[in-house]
Amino acid sequence: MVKEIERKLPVVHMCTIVPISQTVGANRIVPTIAIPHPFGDPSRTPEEEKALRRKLVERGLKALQTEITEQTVFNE
Amino acid sequence: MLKLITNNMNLYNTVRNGEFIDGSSLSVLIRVRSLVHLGSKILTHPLCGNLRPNHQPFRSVIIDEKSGPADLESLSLIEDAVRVYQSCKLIMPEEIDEATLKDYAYIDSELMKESLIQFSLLTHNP
Amino acid sequence: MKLELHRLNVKSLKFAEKTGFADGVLSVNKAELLSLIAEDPLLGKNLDVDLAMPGESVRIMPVKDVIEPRWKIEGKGQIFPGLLSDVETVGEGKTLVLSGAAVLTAGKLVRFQEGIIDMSGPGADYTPYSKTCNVVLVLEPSDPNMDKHDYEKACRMAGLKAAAYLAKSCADVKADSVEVYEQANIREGMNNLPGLPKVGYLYMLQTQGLLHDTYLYGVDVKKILPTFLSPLEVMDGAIVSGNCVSACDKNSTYSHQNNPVIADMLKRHGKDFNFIGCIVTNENVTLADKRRSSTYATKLAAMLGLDGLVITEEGFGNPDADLIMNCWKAERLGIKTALLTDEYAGQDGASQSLADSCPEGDACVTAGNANEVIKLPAMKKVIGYAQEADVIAGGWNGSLADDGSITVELQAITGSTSELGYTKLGAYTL
Amino acid sequence: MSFKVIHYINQFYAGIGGEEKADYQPEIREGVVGPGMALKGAFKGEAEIVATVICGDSYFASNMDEATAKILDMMKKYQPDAFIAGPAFNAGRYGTACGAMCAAVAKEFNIPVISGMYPENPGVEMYKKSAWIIETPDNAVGMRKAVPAMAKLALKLLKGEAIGKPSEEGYIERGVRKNIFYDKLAAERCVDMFVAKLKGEPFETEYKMPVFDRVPPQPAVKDMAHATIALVTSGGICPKGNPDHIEASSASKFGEYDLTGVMNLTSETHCTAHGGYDATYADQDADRVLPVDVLRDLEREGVIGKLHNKFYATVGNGTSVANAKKFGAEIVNRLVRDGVTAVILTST
Repeated sequence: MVKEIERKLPVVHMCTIVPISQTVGANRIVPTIAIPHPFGDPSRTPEEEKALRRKLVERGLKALQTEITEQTVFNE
Repeated sequence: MLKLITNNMNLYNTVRNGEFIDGSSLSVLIRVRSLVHLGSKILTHPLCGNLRPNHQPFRSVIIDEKSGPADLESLSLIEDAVRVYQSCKLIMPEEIDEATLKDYAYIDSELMKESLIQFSLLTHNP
Repeated sequence: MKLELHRLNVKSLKFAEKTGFADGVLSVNKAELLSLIAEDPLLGKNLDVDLAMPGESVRIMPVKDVIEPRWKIEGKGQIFPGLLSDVETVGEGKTLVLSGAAVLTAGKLVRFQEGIIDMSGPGADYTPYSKTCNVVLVLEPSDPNMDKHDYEKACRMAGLKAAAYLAKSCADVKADSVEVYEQANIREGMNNLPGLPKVGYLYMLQTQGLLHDTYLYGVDVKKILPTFLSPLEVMDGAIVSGNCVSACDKNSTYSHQNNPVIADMLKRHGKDFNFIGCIVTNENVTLADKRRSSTYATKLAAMLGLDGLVITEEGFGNPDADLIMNCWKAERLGIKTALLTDEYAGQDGASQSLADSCPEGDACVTAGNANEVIKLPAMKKVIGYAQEADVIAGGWNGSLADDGSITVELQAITGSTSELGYTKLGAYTL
Repeated sequence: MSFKVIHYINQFYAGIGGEEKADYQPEIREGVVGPGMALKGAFKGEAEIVATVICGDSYFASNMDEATAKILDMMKKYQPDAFIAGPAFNAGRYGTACGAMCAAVAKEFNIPVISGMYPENPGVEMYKKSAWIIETPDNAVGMRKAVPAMAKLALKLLKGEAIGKPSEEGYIERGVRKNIFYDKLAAERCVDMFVAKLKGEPFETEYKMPVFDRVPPQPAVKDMAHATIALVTSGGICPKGNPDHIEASSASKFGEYDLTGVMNLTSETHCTAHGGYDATYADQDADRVLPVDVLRDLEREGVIGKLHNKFYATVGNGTSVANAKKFGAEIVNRLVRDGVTAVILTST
């Protein structure tokens, strides 16, 4: 799916299992927290959780604003 | 923490730390998958035994239960195992007679025994 | 190392007063053979020996193992070392082979895991053992509640004893043909044939636990680290099956003794490559074991400086993981691989064939889809227990029809998708 | 006696009309209609078209279950030995109808079913496992080549002859494994392949392991403050109750959902349809999979121009590569149409 989107629009793939994303051919990849809750952590307070989520989304936006030539994983 | 996830009551009764799943082999695999998604590692192959899923009503998997990032190898193994099981739904037998069921439970216990000993999970012989 | 195989070509079987061989006929003294196997206190009273010839309307089931009768007539050690004889190294001297004959062990064990052999009809095309003259041992335990390992061992030993007994009884007959095999030691082997790639055979054996085991010199292969072996040792029965797994792709002892990959590699040794030897490895249950064995086996190959490996799998499911690990680990060490496996693509052929894969596995031969369904018409005679069709792997409730026909997956037919490549079956994508 | 074949065509090939007649209801006529003539010729008397089913493409698409049942019922009295649909070339709805009918007929009558399509016809991905689909060019100019190939394959199937590889017979690879006896032992074939690989000579593997291709990255977003960002997920997030009935695994569709006025996903409003992970966390708060709340904040703060007012969701679990591709292509077309700048795709 990510590849078909990338044919026409810039896309950042935000997912937990980076190697799978790499195999399916995503170019901009941001690792997330855990499979059942990629953008959250139920062990934290709702406020902490949202802050965490915001950090990840900002990282995703940064990835979209970064010129790349090959598959890149944005860890920070 | 090492733990056996199983739907084989015989085996469950012989281990130090286990979780009994009152359900099918697939339910065992799905429970293991949920735990892997949260960071647990699989220590024994979820498809052990050389039978097609429809001939394996019992499933037992030893995991190292923990939380954190998912272990890739465990993940790929468990996802593949679940996929294999789901692809075989059609030929799952509906009922199995007692004697055969006993054989199945026995084989499952046998396959796990060595590993359970290796991981010091066994309290007595199954 | 030099081994001569002295072949007697068995074309027919009969019961007679004396066990021996003449004019293509193997005569069997039933009482003597029965009393030999009945020595084992683990086996019951109702043992039987029956004969089945190619083309006969005979079905044999459930079949546990197939063994070729062999006996060492000269040289160190004796066949099936570590099990039937002492652990002396084998693979040298002269070994008598009753070519075209086989010993079959039949009987209920772990019932759903044993196979069917039809001597004629459509099922016969799928099993190599419809072409052999079969001496069938019908076995039962002395105690119905006996521990299954003990009974498995008793069945295994009965088959080996019978095979050795038959060949030994013909030891004084002059061979119809003699084949000579020579294997250089590693130092010479490495220097021989400069310019040809050095290759090996990575021989994977089913070892997932008791009743899913294979023995090397009598040692449970589960417990070994991958090790190096001469192909000639394999011919003398260094590897013995103790498997009760799906019949289609368990490697029978017979197929080890006659391993067709080894046979073909020996044939092409000196022409297409320099065949250095076999690396035996296991297929264990724990992931740590899988990682260890695949790393170790491929390390051995790299230490030997091999350029290529033929890798054969045994079984389905988690052994696919071992196969794939062996493949990519070898390839990443610069060792080219070709894989031999079989497929479980579902009855409709539409499911994924293997439980695992890697892009390095670009040279893969398959022995067919074990889930394809076949209808086996009724046979005039059944040796063993026909009602087992319903519980055999590859069968299902209702497999056995009232007219005696059986509808099963190929899985249930002994050796039908042999991953040693002992059949001509394969599969392609429609 | 020759074999009895039923032929399926749409309203256009039946000469009834074009798009304006696409709601034409199913009908069966004795004998040959339209392209059936060419088919008849290609059978050379070995098979006979006993009846032709005609159905409008739109009618079929919007009344699939009903149309299928009706057509199957109409076919019964002819007791056909084979069913041929199309060829549909690159006509999407026609191809889908041909494929769906083939699948239904195969199930109901257990007879050979054959169609003909251009490889990119969506009917191919959907039905290639259920039907034999001869590869055709993308328009009716290819009729002359397609029809004889379809007839030839149909006759082979009717006579129970062995079917060769896709390249030999001209059909689109179905992805179905079929056993075959070769001339050589598998062991010998393996050593042959091994030698070829060692020598660097060409060889053809008997089992292809999955491989993946690549797409070059798109240029970066220059002006985030004015960009429209869309959310897409394979994590199965959907309005509570899963109104589109997206499957928990092996999804056959995706959903398009409105985000107008939605500031935050809650357990009251959204859940996951995904069956591939423990749904507890996503059902409690779907922002954990699809971060709408944060994107709304960023929108308000002017970090991004705006959040696109629709999001797209499907279930990644077990979904075929073909379907995933199809969903991706369809979604991105809609996003481009709606003026979206860039996409955040979330997966579990």
